[in-house]
Amino acid sequence: MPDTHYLNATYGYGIRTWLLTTDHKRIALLYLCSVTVFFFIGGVLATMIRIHLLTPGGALVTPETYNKLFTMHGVAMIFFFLIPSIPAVLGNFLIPLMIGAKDLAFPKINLLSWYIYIIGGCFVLYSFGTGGLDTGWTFYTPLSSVYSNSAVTPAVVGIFINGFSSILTGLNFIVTIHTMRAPGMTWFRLPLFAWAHYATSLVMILGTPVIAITLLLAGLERMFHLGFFNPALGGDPILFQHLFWFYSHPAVYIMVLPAMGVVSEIIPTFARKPIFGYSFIAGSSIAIAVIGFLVWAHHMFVTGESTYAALTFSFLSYLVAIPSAVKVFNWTATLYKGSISWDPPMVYALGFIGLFVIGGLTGLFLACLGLDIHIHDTYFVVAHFHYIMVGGAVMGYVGGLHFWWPKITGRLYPDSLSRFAAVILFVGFNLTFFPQFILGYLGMPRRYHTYPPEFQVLNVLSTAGASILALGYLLPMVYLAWSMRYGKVAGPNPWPATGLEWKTDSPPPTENFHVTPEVTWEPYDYNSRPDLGLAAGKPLAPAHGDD
Amino acid sequence: MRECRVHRTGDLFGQFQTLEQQKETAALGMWIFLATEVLFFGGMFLTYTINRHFYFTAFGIGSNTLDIKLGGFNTVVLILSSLTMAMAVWSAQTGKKKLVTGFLIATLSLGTVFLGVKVIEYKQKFDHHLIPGHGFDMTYRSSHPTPADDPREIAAEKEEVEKAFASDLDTNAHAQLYFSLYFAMTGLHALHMIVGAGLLVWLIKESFRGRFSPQYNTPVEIVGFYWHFVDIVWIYLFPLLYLIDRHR
Amino acid sequence: MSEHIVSWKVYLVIFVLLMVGTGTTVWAAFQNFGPFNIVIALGIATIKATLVVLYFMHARYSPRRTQLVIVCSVFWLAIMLALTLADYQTRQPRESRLSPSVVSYHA
Amino acid sequence: MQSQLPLYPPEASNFAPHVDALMVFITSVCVFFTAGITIAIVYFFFKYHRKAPDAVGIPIHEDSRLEAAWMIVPLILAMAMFGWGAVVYVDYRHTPRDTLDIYVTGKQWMWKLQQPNGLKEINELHVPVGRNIRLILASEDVIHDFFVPAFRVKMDVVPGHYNTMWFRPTKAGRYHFFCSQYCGTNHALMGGWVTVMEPSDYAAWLSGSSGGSDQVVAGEKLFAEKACITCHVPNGTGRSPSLNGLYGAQVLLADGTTVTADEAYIRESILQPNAKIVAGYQPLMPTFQGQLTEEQILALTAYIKSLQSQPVPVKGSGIAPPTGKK
Ligand code: HEA
Ligand code: HEA
Ligand code: HEC
Ligand code: CUA
Ligand SMILES: [Cu+2]
Repeated sequence: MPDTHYLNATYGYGIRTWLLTTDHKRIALLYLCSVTVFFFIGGVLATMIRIHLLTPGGALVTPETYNKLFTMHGVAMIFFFLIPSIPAVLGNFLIPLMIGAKDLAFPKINLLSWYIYIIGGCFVLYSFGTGGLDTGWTFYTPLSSVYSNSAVTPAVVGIFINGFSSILTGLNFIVTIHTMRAPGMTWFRLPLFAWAHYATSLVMILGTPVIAITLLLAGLERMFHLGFFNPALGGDPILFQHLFWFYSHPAVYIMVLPAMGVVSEIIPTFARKPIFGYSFIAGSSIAIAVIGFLVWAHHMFVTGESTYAALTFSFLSYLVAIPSAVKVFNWTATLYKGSISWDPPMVYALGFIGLFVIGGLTGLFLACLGLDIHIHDTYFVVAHFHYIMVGGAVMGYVGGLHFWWPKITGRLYPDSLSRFAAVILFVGFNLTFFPQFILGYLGMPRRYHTYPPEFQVLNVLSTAGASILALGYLLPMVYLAWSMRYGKVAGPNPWPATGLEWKTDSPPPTENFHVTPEVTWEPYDYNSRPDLGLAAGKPLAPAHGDD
Repeated sequence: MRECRVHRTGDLFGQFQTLEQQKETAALGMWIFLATEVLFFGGMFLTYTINRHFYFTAFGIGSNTLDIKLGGFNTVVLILSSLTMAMAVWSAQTGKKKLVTGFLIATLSLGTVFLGVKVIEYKQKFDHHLIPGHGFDMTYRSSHPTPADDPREIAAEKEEVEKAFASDLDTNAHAQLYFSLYFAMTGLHALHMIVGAGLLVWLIKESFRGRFSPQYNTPVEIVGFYWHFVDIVWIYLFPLLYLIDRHR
Repeated sequence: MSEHIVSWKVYLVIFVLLMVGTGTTVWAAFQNFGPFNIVIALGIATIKATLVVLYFMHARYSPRRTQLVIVCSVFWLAIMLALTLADYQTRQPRESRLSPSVVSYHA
Repeated sequence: MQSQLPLYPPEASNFAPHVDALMVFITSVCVFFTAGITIAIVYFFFKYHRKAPDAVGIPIHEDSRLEAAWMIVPLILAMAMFGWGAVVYVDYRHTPRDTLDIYVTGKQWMWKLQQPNGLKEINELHVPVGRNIRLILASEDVIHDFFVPAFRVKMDVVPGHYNTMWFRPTKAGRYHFFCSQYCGTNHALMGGWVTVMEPSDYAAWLSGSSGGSDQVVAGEKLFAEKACITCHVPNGTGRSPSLNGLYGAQVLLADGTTVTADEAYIRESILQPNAKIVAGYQPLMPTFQGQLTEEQILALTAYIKSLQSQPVPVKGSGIAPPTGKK
């Protein structure tokens, strides 16, 4: 390990040096701790949901409490865990390193956005603690603005505030990627992780303000008995849904694009060859971000929206599937003629592909007008989004943590244990959520605290899977924490990988690089990198071979 | 130099290589922030548009209670403040340090005038029971005229309100919707003005110290961007809120 | 990139144009143009806003990417408005509360 | 015959076979891709497993033909899904003419359903096999959703306006229906049973179960009570249009457009009379928003619809302006 690095340099470890730091790497760690807290809260709530659903009558809690469980689970997981997870932790840590900058463009704003996140989080926790929240994470009016008796107002305020954290993070990333690249780091030499974050940031800055204003209006409506979305006073509840989903659909790409970025880094590293179709993967990130803004009303097919609108939105939803398909195929093709190892990050990445494909493909069922009428608001939807968000995005996040853990902490974690954890996660996950597809098609509506007895078998299976899944999350938490002290020292580039972030110490110094790096190689190009100490690939086949 | 990286040398922050890079970055940051603001206000404009189409009459009578003179005056004040702000940037760019301070103070004063007038307008609405909530009463003003009111105006308003009620018994609720939007939109706008005023105070302080020069004037310029944006929002708010259905 | 300094005379001209625009808006509001009142009001507002952006905010002399940011923000706003309004406009009769008859009655 | 662990609910309406066929189609496409990708990954994984610790792969960068292929093939398949789904959807939205109309009102947390003859049921619905059934949905408070898995139909019940949906039951039996839009504490309890009966049984059931005031009679009473009758006299006055034969007719509006007078139009005419003005009339009618409950509006609507059967009076004495009905 280097003697001085960002963790111990300058100020040492004191708590004030953390709370006042403007170092993107330290801020990333602040985020790491805080999103983990929310993941834990959300996870405990999920566990209670699953235990409750063991019996048709509900095994654990009252109906009110059950409704609060899934609402708070959704809010904690979406707004306070998954949306900030990869961007604010890994993105924050890595983007300046990857592009060869000393920091983000606006370090103070970066710190500010963490504080905003914490303040928003406190409001939401306050609402959880004082009466809870029972509106569903979608806050549909007039239920949320008039009828609910729970602590909606502080929750809405909290999410409103938190929105600005997301906006500022996105702003920082975009500006940084535009203006802070090291010499030689042209746009098409950017790592795909950076491209993915650029696309994510686009969604953050153009979508988040809309959810902020929407929740503000809904909150005002609740506080002052106004009528923006309340039909009793002339407002229109469907308008709320339009505004809500204008953000919340693109937001699903905030969650999954960064995970795709992680996978696009891991795959070429462990296949030791350039990623196949670099420019298509980069371009598809942008395409997803842009087209993703045009599909929001596919959540509203049965609200009575106009048939023409429904047709349009269904059509566009199918278009947005194409860039995702491009990514999946390119990742797969990258493996071809690689030199593949199965280091833990790779296992996570392959798990991501498998689960994301199932999740994404089931999105096609939902985007299908004739079919969505039947499966809308059933467990089919629940299974769809958990496949993408938990199987996809969370898997990507955990995989990314494993990939960059040596960079972040300077240490390695136990090899086979972590591979084992990945497999446990994969199996537990499928057992939890696959039965829910069947449940949904059979007609079990979501957000039900009690259900007809014929659905019990599948629910029990799902609960059983959830307990395996919980173990799968517990393991990494334990051994990653353990490794911080006892892990093997990693060295600057343990895998070895080609990115700029691996050209500096692990953990990196406060100023990231001792000398400003200059980029002279193409991304993921193992063959022109003698510095990695690998056998330069003998050109066995023509570079553009399609054999 | 190994420990501390985000130190600044003069006006240059540590994460940047050159002043030029720093300036471009700051400007881009502000522009992107303004892009988010467009969408932020946009959500409210959408709510406004749809409700206005549903309840055109009620929005009309609501709008007609606004004082077009005060609104117009404020529009002029705000545009004038945009001019002085632009001039402050120009003075900084051309190195006229005294003028910078002067123009900044002028901008701040005009902004304060705007907010003052807004307070007067809000006060009027309060007196006329036009604050959304339980006491909201669209007929209040025409049925409780004060000696200060122009009787012809009151009569006209009364007729108009009665006509609206005859066609839509829920006029009160729908006019309240107008005022909810009025207060939400102008309130949010005013909040932006207050933030802008705070930024101006800081700029004035700095400019008294002679900080701004042709080489270094980024803060003036990007606060200027923000100020102009707030002006643009008002350029839309004025016709949308004050000028519905004025002809009749 | 050498910075472009806009002359104070340009600022004055723009200011005058903005004032004229404001006057026209108020004047037009008192005329009966039927459904075009709103079009005129928003049209003038848009011209005014464009002037402010181009000159007061120097967008005309800014780097391309700044202009891209502006275009994007307006474009995204347009997406939001257009697709949502499209739903309202094409609803089945029951939901066409937005129908032009509401407007034309007042015209 | 459903096995112990069924994969799909009973198919009991005209839509069910179409939806299930669609499901099979999309599932097969998706299984194909999932399997293909999985097999490719597993195969590559073992075939190209790292041979030596310092071995690197063979650089292959890009192939535009391949990229094009795997954009176009999924696109075609996706368009097939879209197209087929759209066809089914249009069927859902295109209500046939000869429907049996049932009024459904949702409120936290129960369903009130009303047969055409006024018979009221709570959380129970009886319908005959083979008839086209139309549900007219209204909510008294928050958004609900009427969902019958066995029929593959679902529609939100939104306060402030009507939604409608239709289906044709094809198999007698008793099927669950659910509220499928989260609506507060007892959302999960807001369900019941649809009983599909042979038409003769249905008729017997209808006549057998007396009780429940007649919808049309109630509407007629309201029509007088709420003073509608003062303006809307059967022959039409010069100032207000007659409502006879209104239902289903094309109404010419003051702005030159026409609308079909369906439930939603009637409802809107009562609640927002000025939204659409009948050509030749002044906007004199007051709104009744806030003065009528949803049930009363349903009753009034039923009454106005019943005026259908009466002979349409001859209009156009020369005094009355054009009626606007074509
Ligand atoms: C990270 C989150 C995430 C992501 C990425 C997605 C991605 C997609 N989602 Fe999902 N979705 C959610 C999270 C997400 N979703 C959530 C949270 C909800 C519920 C919200 C609520 O109500 O609470 C939801 C709900 C939801 C609905 C509404 C369902 C309903 O309520 O009735 C729909 C409908 O169209 C939909 C569609 C899609 C589509 C088409 C994609 C596409 O982007 C998927 C594209 C990916 C692929 C297609 C796979 C890869 C491609 C191939 C392997 C090649 C083969 C491809 C073809 C043949 C085309 N989603
Ligand atoms: C990022 C988003 C995210 C994530 C990660 C999860 C994770 C999980 N979710 Fe959730 N979920 C949502 C987002 C998410 N969910 C959303 C948006 C909804 C909709 C809400 C709404 O309808 O409004 C929802 C709804 C939802 C439902 C439907 C409720 C209903 O409609 O009635 C269910 C039911 O099974 C469920 C289950 C789970 C499970 C078992 C996990 C598991 O993956 C969680 C596993 C994690 C842990 C268990 C914590 C870590 C483990 C440990 C620290 C070990 C020690 C702990 C224990 C032993 C308990 N979720
Ligand atoms: C003050 C007189 C008045 C009263 C009372 C009145 N209406 Fe009307 N109604 C009118 C007029 C005038 C019109 C035509 C103008 C319009 O479309 O608004 C009309 C139109 C209608 C229409 C549309 C008719 C068409 O031909 O398209 C319906 C339906 C209707 N009224 C129902 C009712 C009901 C139900 C009530 C009582 C609850 C009622 N009205 C009370 C004056 C009245
Ligand atoms: Cu009613 Cu859910
Ligand atoms: Cu979506």
